[in-house]
Amino acid sequence: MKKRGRGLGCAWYGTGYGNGFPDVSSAFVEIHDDGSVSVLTGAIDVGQGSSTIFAQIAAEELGIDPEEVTVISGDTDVTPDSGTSAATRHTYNTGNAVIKAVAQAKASLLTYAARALHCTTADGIELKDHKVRVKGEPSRSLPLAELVSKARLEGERFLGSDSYTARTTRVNPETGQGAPYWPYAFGSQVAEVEVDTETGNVQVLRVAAAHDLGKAINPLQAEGQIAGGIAQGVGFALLEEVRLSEGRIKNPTFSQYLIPTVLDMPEIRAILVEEPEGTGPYDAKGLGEPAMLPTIAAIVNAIDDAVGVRITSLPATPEKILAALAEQSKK
Amino acid sequence: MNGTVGGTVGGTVGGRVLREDAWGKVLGQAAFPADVRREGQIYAVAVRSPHAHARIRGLKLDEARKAEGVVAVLTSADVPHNGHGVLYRDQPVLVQDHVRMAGDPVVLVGAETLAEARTAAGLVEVDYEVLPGLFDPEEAMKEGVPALHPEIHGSTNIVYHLPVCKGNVAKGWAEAEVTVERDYQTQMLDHAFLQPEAVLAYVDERGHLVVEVATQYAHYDRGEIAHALGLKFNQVRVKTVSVGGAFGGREDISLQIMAALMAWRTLRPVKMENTREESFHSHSKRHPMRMHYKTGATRAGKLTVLEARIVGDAGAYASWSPNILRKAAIHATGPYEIPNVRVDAYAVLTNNPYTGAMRGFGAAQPVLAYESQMDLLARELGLSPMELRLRNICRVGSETATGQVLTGSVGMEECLKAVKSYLGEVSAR
Amino acid sequence: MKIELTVNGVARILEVEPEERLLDVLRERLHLTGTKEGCGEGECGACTVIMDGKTVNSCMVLAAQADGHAVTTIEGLGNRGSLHPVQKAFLEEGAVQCGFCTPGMVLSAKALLDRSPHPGKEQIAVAMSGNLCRCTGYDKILRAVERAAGEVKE
Amino acid sequence: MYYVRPETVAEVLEAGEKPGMLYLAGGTDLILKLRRQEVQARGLVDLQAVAELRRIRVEGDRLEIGAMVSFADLLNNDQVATEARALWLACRSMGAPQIRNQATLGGNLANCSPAADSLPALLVLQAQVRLLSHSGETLVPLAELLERTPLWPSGTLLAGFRLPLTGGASGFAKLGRRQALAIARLSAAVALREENGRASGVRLAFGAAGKRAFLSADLAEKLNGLVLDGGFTEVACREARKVISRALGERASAPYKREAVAGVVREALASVEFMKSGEGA
Repeated sequence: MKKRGRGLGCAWYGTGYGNGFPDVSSAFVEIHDDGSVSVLTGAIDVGQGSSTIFAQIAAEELGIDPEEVTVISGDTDVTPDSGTSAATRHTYNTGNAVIKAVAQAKASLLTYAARALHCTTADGIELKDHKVRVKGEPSRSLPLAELVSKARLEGERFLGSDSYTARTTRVNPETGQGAPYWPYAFGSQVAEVEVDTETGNVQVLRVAAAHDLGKAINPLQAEGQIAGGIAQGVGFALLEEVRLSEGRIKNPTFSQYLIPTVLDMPEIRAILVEEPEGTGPYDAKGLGEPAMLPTIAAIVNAIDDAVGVRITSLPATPEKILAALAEQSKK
Repeated sequence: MNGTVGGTVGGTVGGRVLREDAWGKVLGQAAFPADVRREGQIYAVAVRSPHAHARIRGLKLDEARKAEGVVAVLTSADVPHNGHGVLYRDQPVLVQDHVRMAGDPVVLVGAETLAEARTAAGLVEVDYEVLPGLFDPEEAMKEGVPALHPEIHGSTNIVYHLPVCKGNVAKGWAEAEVTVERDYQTQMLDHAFLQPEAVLAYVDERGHLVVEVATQYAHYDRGEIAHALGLKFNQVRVKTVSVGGAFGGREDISLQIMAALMAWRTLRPVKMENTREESFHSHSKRHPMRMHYKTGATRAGKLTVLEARIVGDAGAYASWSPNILRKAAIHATGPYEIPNVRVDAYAVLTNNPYTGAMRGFGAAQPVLAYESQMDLLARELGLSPMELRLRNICRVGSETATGQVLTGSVGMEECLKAVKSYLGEVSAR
Repeated sequence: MKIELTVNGVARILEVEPEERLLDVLRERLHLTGTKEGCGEGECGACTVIMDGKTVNSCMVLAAQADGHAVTTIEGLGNRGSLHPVQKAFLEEGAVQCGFCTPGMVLSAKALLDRSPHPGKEQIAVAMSGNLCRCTGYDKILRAVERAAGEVKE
Repeated sequence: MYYVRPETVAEVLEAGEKPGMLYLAGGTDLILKLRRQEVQARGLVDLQAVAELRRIRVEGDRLEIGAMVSFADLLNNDQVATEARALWLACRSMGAPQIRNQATLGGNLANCSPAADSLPALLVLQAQVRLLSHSGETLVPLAELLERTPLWPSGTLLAGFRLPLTGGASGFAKLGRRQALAIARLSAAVALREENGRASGVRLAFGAAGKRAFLSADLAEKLNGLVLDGGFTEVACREARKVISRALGERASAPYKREAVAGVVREALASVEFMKSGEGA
């Protein structure tokens, strides 16, 4: 018999290296004659899309398009150290470093622009739509490219280099007390599963996933992180296991270590919850790792909802489910 | 660019901006490390231990050295500083005498072609004295058991222990009207990124060592390569090419130092490419964890106390284990306010494949335990899983088990509300 | 042995070993490195190419078997000036993350749409089921193929 | 190693005579085995160019399927979809599109893995296997062939399969760990007819429950003549448990498979066209 059930899973995740370790990201920025920009950072895009996030942030700060920002990353001869592509830290940490480095380049640009536009202070200047404008008097403006090339001919240079460090403290090794991570990301997912009571097979039919990431700098990429996280959660909960014999891996191939195929995936509804984090770039936190965490629990809880057995050891294999069902029917 | 491709939707920040590197990826132009080549490159292959725990009594390398196409056969004697690691340099580039896990590299063979390198690697004879291994972390953490890294961690295999103590556990139990106690277990996982490790290393026209690789942290790799080879940081350039998935599995050193060493010694460009099987044997894994959980709540559905013991199998090398078990301990309560907490988390060395970073980093495994506990408690209390959570979740101003006050963005309640309609009637139980 | 095959519309005459895989010939001899090796045993689909209109895993095809046949690799599909509708849809839907599976995915989708321009959702999923992805959870990949199917119709 | 690609059966047999030569069908199993050095060969005789081995055609009251017909070809064939439903379903469950495009029905038998997807289906469809050698053609029932080790003397060419078109219905189900690219952990094929509300001509075969796929005569006997109502499926499931239990004995997988087989048999029966909406499902 096939039985359906739904389960809820929640999780939290402290982003960053944490525990008082100096979690530092750095970036170099240069604004070119035509108003396009180079951002150099050690932060590596491992597929999650960090370079796109940095381009968006720099573009937003300078009133240009992301396509006009070239992000150069992960070359130790060229880029400053920005720490590991890990710990759900690049959007928050390196994003903040990019903002700070851009701010430096921007500060000299605004000072120059204030003079050029006869404004009393750089605070009165804004960068929008490829223009340098006086706040409140948008007709008083110059094209960004024109201003930058003119300034450069006069010997001005618009560069920035800065670092950002996330705030944490080391926990007391005797009591575990401290403020080890900041910020925390949160997520909640509901999974609907179908369990075959005769074969023990579980199919995950649907997952709704809500994740608080502070601010979705790129919703397209955020949705991609959630779906990818769910896939790894499905694998974790149901399929994957490195099997050992005397410490040696017995299944070191893709025909034996099974990850989900497209046909093993549920229908996904991704919901982006934006609780602004004031210290983040545009209020953003992070999403990469948290995306997979609630899936594990939602599936296990849904199995229980469907057939009334509690799986406490992962993966929830058909064998374990049948054994649990048999145990249950004895009672 | 092609003007017909629909571009950014919405503003710059907050917009559905298309990633620039996707162009090269859909066109097949993006270069992953296996795709880069250099004139005159040779191939290197590592000979890895099939045994999880062994002493090396001797090496016979003559046949391999004489084999067709072989350029160099390197051993631990060729490594100036034979260690690397993210927290402790406890992992040898090439094992000298003590094999601690199956897959430990022992000999490195370089040859003109990949086939010749593999053939020659097959001719290397390693004389192993197989030792009894420690495969169960509960066993390995007992006193008197042989320590795997005495020079670093002394007489114990426990590389890390963190207690998290909050409030008064006895008081918490006194207040608890309902208790749920269970053992949970998670398995060892592989990152299974689609792109197996590969690297191209060469000495450039400046005499600098260049290593092109897919990594999560080029600057770390540079430091470890420079250290192992006795070079200055500025003499080593780590250049990241396209990374075919990582998920934590490219944080530790895999092939980087070996390829760099071979290139430095032979002055030839050196290519290394793992097969999928070699990949399984050569990068870290997710920590299997055993978690004992005991949770108490009042009839009104307020959590009063949690006691948990978490043991993570670190495998043969520490990698990030201390940080991972710390993260497990700190996240052990889940996103809930619990006034009285005692958690003990341990990372224990064994002769299993070493475990390290993987998406979730120690905050993943406890989710199974704390969320199962919540559903079991809800059932005991006759509350819906949603309701029990809503009564206990962290909100702005909540204090975590480590005493941290959550001052900023805490969107747990919004997330729960957002998925509530998807729970429907089915899970009223 | 000598083989003659057409790769991306170009006739090639090559001297290969009988045990050599099509994958290696494409990557090592023709430097068409868009075809990836992920597992070497036909499980991941990263090495997918189209041979005579049908997708195959080039890690399990001998170059000798491809003698006399027409092979299309990702390099044969489109360029920056004129993307194939599937490539365009992958870009627009955000179906690319690390990108290692992408060439194989794109070719599986192309082969499907060539054969069946109006596939249903299930048909799309089945057609993509021989290509593993570890990053995307497949969601946006499926959307991309649906989108491409819509554009092919136009 | 060398490679030849003959175009006629006669040339194939001649090439196959030389010592150390192996026939190469699709290659999805053989090429991996060669690379892993599980199989040694001095040369390969590629069968792809022999046109007659690639045909599917109806001849009178039988369906002739060449050994080099791919799983994808079978899936795209209407005759197979309707007249040999079990085989069609087995093809659909096998591997993934790339593998179905390349792998052949002949290769599936020649490789003869315990989990070979097509064999239970071919068994219940009463397939006969056409074997060619210099001494001529022989036709051997698959069930009989599967009891031989090796399946045939070296140099023999597996030319194809002959399936009688009986008008009976058939079905198939497979239990795998995932929905695609899954090796069968257990598979079941069934063929039967309805006569006056009762089952007749019942055949049930299993895969991945022992060294080779097999037909269960016991099950056929127990099920023939039973009324095709809800109870039929239950009897089939119950009896299948006993069959699998006996077939697997003390194997580690036995405790699981002897339970799970009920679900597989239930699904196989439910996949039979006339059982779908009826009580039997």
